[in-house]
Amino acid sequence: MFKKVLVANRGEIALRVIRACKELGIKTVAIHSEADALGLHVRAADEKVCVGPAESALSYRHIPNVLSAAEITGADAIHPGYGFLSENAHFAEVCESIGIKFIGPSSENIAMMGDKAKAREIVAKRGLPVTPGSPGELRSEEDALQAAQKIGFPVIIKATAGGGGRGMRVVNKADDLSRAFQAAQAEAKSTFGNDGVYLERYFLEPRHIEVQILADQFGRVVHLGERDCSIQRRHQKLVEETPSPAVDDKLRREIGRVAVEAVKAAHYRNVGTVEFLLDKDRQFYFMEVNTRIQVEHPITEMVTGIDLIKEQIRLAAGHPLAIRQQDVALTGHSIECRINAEDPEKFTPSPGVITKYSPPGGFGVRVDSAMESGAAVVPYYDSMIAKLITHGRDRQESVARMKRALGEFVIEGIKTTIPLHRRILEDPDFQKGHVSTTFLERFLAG
Amino acid sequence: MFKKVLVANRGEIALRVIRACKELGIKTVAIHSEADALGLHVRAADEKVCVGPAESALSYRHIPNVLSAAEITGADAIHPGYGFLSENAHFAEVCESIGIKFIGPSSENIAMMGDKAKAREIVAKRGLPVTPGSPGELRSEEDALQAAQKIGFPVIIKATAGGGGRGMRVVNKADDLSRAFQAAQAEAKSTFGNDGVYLERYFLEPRHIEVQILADQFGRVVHLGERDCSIQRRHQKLVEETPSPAVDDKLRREIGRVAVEAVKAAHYRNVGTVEFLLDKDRQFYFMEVNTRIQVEHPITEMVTGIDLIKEQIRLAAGHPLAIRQQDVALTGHSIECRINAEDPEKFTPSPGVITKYSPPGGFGVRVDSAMESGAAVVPYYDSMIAKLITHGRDRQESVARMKRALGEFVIEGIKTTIPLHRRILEDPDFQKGHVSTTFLERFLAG
Amino acid sequence: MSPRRSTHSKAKTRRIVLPNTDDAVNPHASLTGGSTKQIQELIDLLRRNNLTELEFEREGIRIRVRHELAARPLAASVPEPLPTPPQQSTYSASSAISVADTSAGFVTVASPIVGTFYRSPSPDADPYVEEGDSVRKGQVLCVVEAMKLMNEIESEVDGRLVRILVENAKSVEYGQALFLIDPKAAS
Amino acid sequence: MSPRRSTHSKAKTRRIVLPNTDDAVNPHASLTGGSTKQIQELIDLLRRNNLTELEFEREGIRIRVRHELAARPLAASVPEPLPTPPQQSTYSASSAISVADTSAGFVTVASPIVGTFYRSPSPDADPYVEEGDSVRKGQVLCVVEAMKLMNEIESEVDGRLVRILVENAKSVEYGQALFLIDPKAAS
Repeated sequence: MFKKVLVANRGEIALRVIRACKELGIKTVAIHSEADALGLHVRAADEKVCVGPAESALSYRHIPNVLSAAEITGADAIHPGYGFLSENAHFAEVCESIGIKFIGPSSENIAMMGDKAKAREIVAKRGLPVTPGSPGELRSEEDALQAAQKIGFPVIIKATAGGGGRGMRVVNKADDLSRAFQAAQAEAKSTFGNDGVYLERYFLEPRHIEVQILADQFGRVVHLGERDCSIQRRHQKLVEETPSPAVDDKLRREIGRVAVEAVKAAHYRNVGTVEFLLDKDRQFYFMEVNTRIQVEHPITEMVTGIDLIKEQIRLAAGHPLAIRQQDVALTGHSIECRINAEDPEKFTPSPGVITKYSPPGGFGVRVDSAMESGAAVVPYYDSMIAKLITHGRDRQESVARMKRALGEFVIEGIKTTIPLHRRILEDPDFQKGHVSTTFLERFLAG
Repeated sequence: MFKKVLVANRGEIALRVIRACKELGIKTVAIHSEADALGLHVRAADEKVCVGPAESALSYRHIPNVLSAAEITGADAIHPGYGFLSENAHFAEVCESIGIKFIGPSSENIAMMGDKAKAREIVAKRGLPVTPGSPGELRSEEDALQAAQKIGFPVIIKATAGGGGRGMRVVNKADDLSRAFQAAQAEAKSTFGNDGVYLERYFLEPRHIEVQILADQFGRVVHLGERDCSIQRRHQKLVEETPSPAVDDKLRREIGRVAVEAVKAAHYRNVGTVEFLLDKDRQFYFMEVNTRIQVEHPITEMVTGIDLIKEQIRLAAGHPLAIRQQDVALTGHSIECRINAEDPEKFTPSPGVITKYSPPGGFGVRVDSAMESGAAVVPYYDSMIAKLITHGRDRQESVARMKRALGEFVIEGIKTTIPLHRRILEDPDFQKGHVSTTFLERFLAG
Repeated sequence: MSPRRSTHSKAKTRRIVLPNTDDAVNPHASLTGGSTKQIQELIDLLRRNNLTELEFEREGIRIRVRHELAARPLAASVPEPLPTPPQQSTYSASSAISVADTSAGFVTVASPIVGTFYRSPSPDADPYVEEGDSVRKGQVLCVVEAMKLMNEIESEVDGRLVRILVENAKSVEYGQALFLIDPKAAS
Repeated sequence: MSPRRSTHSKAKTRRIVLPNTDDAVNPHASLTGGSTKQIQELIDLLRRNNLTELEFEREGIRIRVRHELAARPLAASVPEPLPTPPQQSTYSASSAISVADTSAGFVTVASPIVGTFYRSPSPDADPYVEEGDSVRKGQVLCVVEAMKLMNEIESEVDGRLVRILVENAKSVEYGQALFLIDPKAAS
């Protein structure tokens, strides 16, 4: 097992990793930018290194400084969290080359899955269901038109290096294709430095269903059930739950089997998430594999009892997977609300000092956050400041518990999305579990 | 189901009950003394009534004021929490007589189990194992001597109305009996207003094992496994865990069966706890039944997923027990540390204002507390200010998690037992699970 | 008792913390070497400038001025301690808790029990007292019904009934103010 | 590296060291008398600068000024969070971050990268500089090794090297102060 892990991240996920390391008896090194010198993750770690100014490109994403921090502290592994360097194949490769373990998949895994068009190809070749779309990256507008006409409009153009809704365009008819193609390429280029795009059939009101997988280096793969992340605003998830109200045992086995086959096809290892689109006819289609720990991993932990960060560390250390598929029992139901430092109506960021922070407690309530009274929400990074997670014996109980916990959560000094979450939880469609990726748009309009 | 529940308690247990009511959609009324007007439990409730000055005899334990508060707010049930009126048969009886549901067992149940000697008799008559002792209340010193000589020294004299170590005396030889008998009687009289005492064999280094039971009014009883509460200081529990390191599946089934039979023999209903003594030879003996929800109930909730307060409310509302014994699965391991506002070495109370309160969070961590930054720990009541509970896949994980969580817990402005808990968790005997009720005494001496 | 007072670290220097609220500081308290007038000036300074803290030390010539961000306008979210706890609360089922209201010199008659407040012995009867009436010590002012029992609440002073604070048939908490009596107006 | 920083202020504060106390308030004037006018001046100073705290001590010549982040009448604008922001930080692998230390008039040379600090180009070689040496702008002061690369750190000013703040072969963080240079002593 590792002796000392450097956590190349900040905020709640850095604290999450440090907590797991402490429980495993592993020493930790926090890195931080100058803006985060007083962060809770910095104080929680055994050692800390300032790696640059506030701008993440010069600190958290600055590979030489991050690796130097690992070198001077003698860390033998780096946990990248999510975001920042977590899906950077080059970073993973450099770590491998200098003998520091990257806690995640291999750089080849990351590179392969990072090319979304390529990943679809591999999965489709295995005979698994993939959203109808272009066979690979589109080379030209003509290519795009041909593919779109073959699968039928509407279609969606996506960046091959994409994520977070950037470089995406929905196209309803052939006339609009050319402009959308160029716009998507330009956005992909400016966001990811890579103008590769591909296209897929665009589904109306689909659900976003993802399956958590664990894979060891000996080829064993298990899945830990699905997460329903349909409640999104501009492709940013806001509320996640497991099990999905739309997935029954039979569908779960089926979609789980496909997820496991997909990662086996890619010789993938460590933790990962296979994303699917579930249409109204309960057909599901592979979309992509996320090669990092997900923000919403806690809800899977709540229903399985499995600490995903610890598993991730054990797998990276070369341990064989101790969990067998038949040992995975999903107990009860769990929801997560992402609390962002944003205006709950206009979604404008709301940085500032938290004058009072009082998290909810009691049975079935979990809070993952690096905030506290007096902490500053700095404007340089992601606006998510806390994840509120509840667990109950069934969906009704975990929803009731979430409402209760949202009512208790006090964050003063800045605006947060807590009021929005309270409203979502009161929504009749949400309560019935009738949601799709278009839910929030309609909800906010109505 | 009830429409409105008055919570006749304060602090964390009042908040615990209010949380459960909220999740069930039941309105709540908080009562409070003048010292608690700003308590979190008061703010969490829908309504509040001041019932008297700081002294609990004139407020929380003042039956007319508590019942008047229920009357003027139109509450249809009262939850007594633990302590205060929770084991007061007279109070339960008055509630019954005026048509307000007492959320707990019947007044007859409380009266019967409140007489510890009587309870032992009933259980012994059913052929269940009871600590060797006097057949009932001791009428005289001669009685006591006879009984002691029959079962052999050392013996322990206990108050029939007892609890919390009051009115107890250990006697090693016949010469000391007379004085101890009188002292125990006097202490029982002054503490409980009842000088009845009985005696039992005194075991060296026993474990305190208790079994949580649920019983409906249709005669169905289930048990939810045991709790090991051996780590006590002067009969006050400090650390509890489940499952007990000393109980295997076979013993659990056996002790669970005895617990169920014991409460069946007493026609007991609602939640209750059957306390046993487990000696070094793994023989167990019935001690008493606690007719209230216990402080340490959360660890049972963590391993069963069953919300005991909700079950208690449902049972009091007359619902049949929905849980069958075969549905009760114990998952993982859970520990609770009681955080008291006390000097961690001298155990002197440490009331005052909490200048900073920052509870731990993350996976497998639960905090039940009504404290917050700026809250006052008033000197009139129990010194327990928070219960820190962890859950893990196994004992090793929940212990590691507890250590991690204790390390995160920040309470400034007063002294707490957190440093003591940290030391206990580092103890090699504790880590091996080798503890008895004498553990803490030796630990503190060593 | 003030369960939620804003707290300050224990500095070695003597601090004069002047909260910016109306019930601030007894201006007659003697201060180390300073005169009341001077402290009043400091208070005024604090008030005028809407500060939350002003520290001043003489020997070491130390001044500290604070303006807290969250200086919430008067007790909106940070409640004041207790509504003046009864200073000499003698509990009894039939005698009221009387508290000297120092601000106006009135005596407050508070309910010693939880129950329902009635101004007259029965629905048809006249009220025991009206505002403006002279009252004598021991005179019944109202009843508070609790557990089906009518508890008569008596005045503990002679004086004039200035104000009836609770409406007829409303429920009252322990310690809730029922009447204001002006003892100076005793006839 | 110090494991576990124990200090933590409740809010991120921006400290301003006032360059000349005389510009602010002359403490010697009449504070002994407790004149409120002096204090009002301090308050005005606090206001004008939108600070939240201003502390002044005479014996130790100490001035403490606090500006808390959320102190916002200017809440709309984005807060400035950096504790000690390099005022002219031009990031580059081989040029130092220089910060004017106004308290003493020295320039601080800080590490622009994370790595290991070496005073000489190789173990056998002489140190680049010693305390007391005159240095010129562009002169190499040390190397910081990172990723097996030696990064030469140059002085950005002419002056005299007053103090070497890090021991040879110790690791340094981004922004860590390495040298103090007195630019006034430029030869």
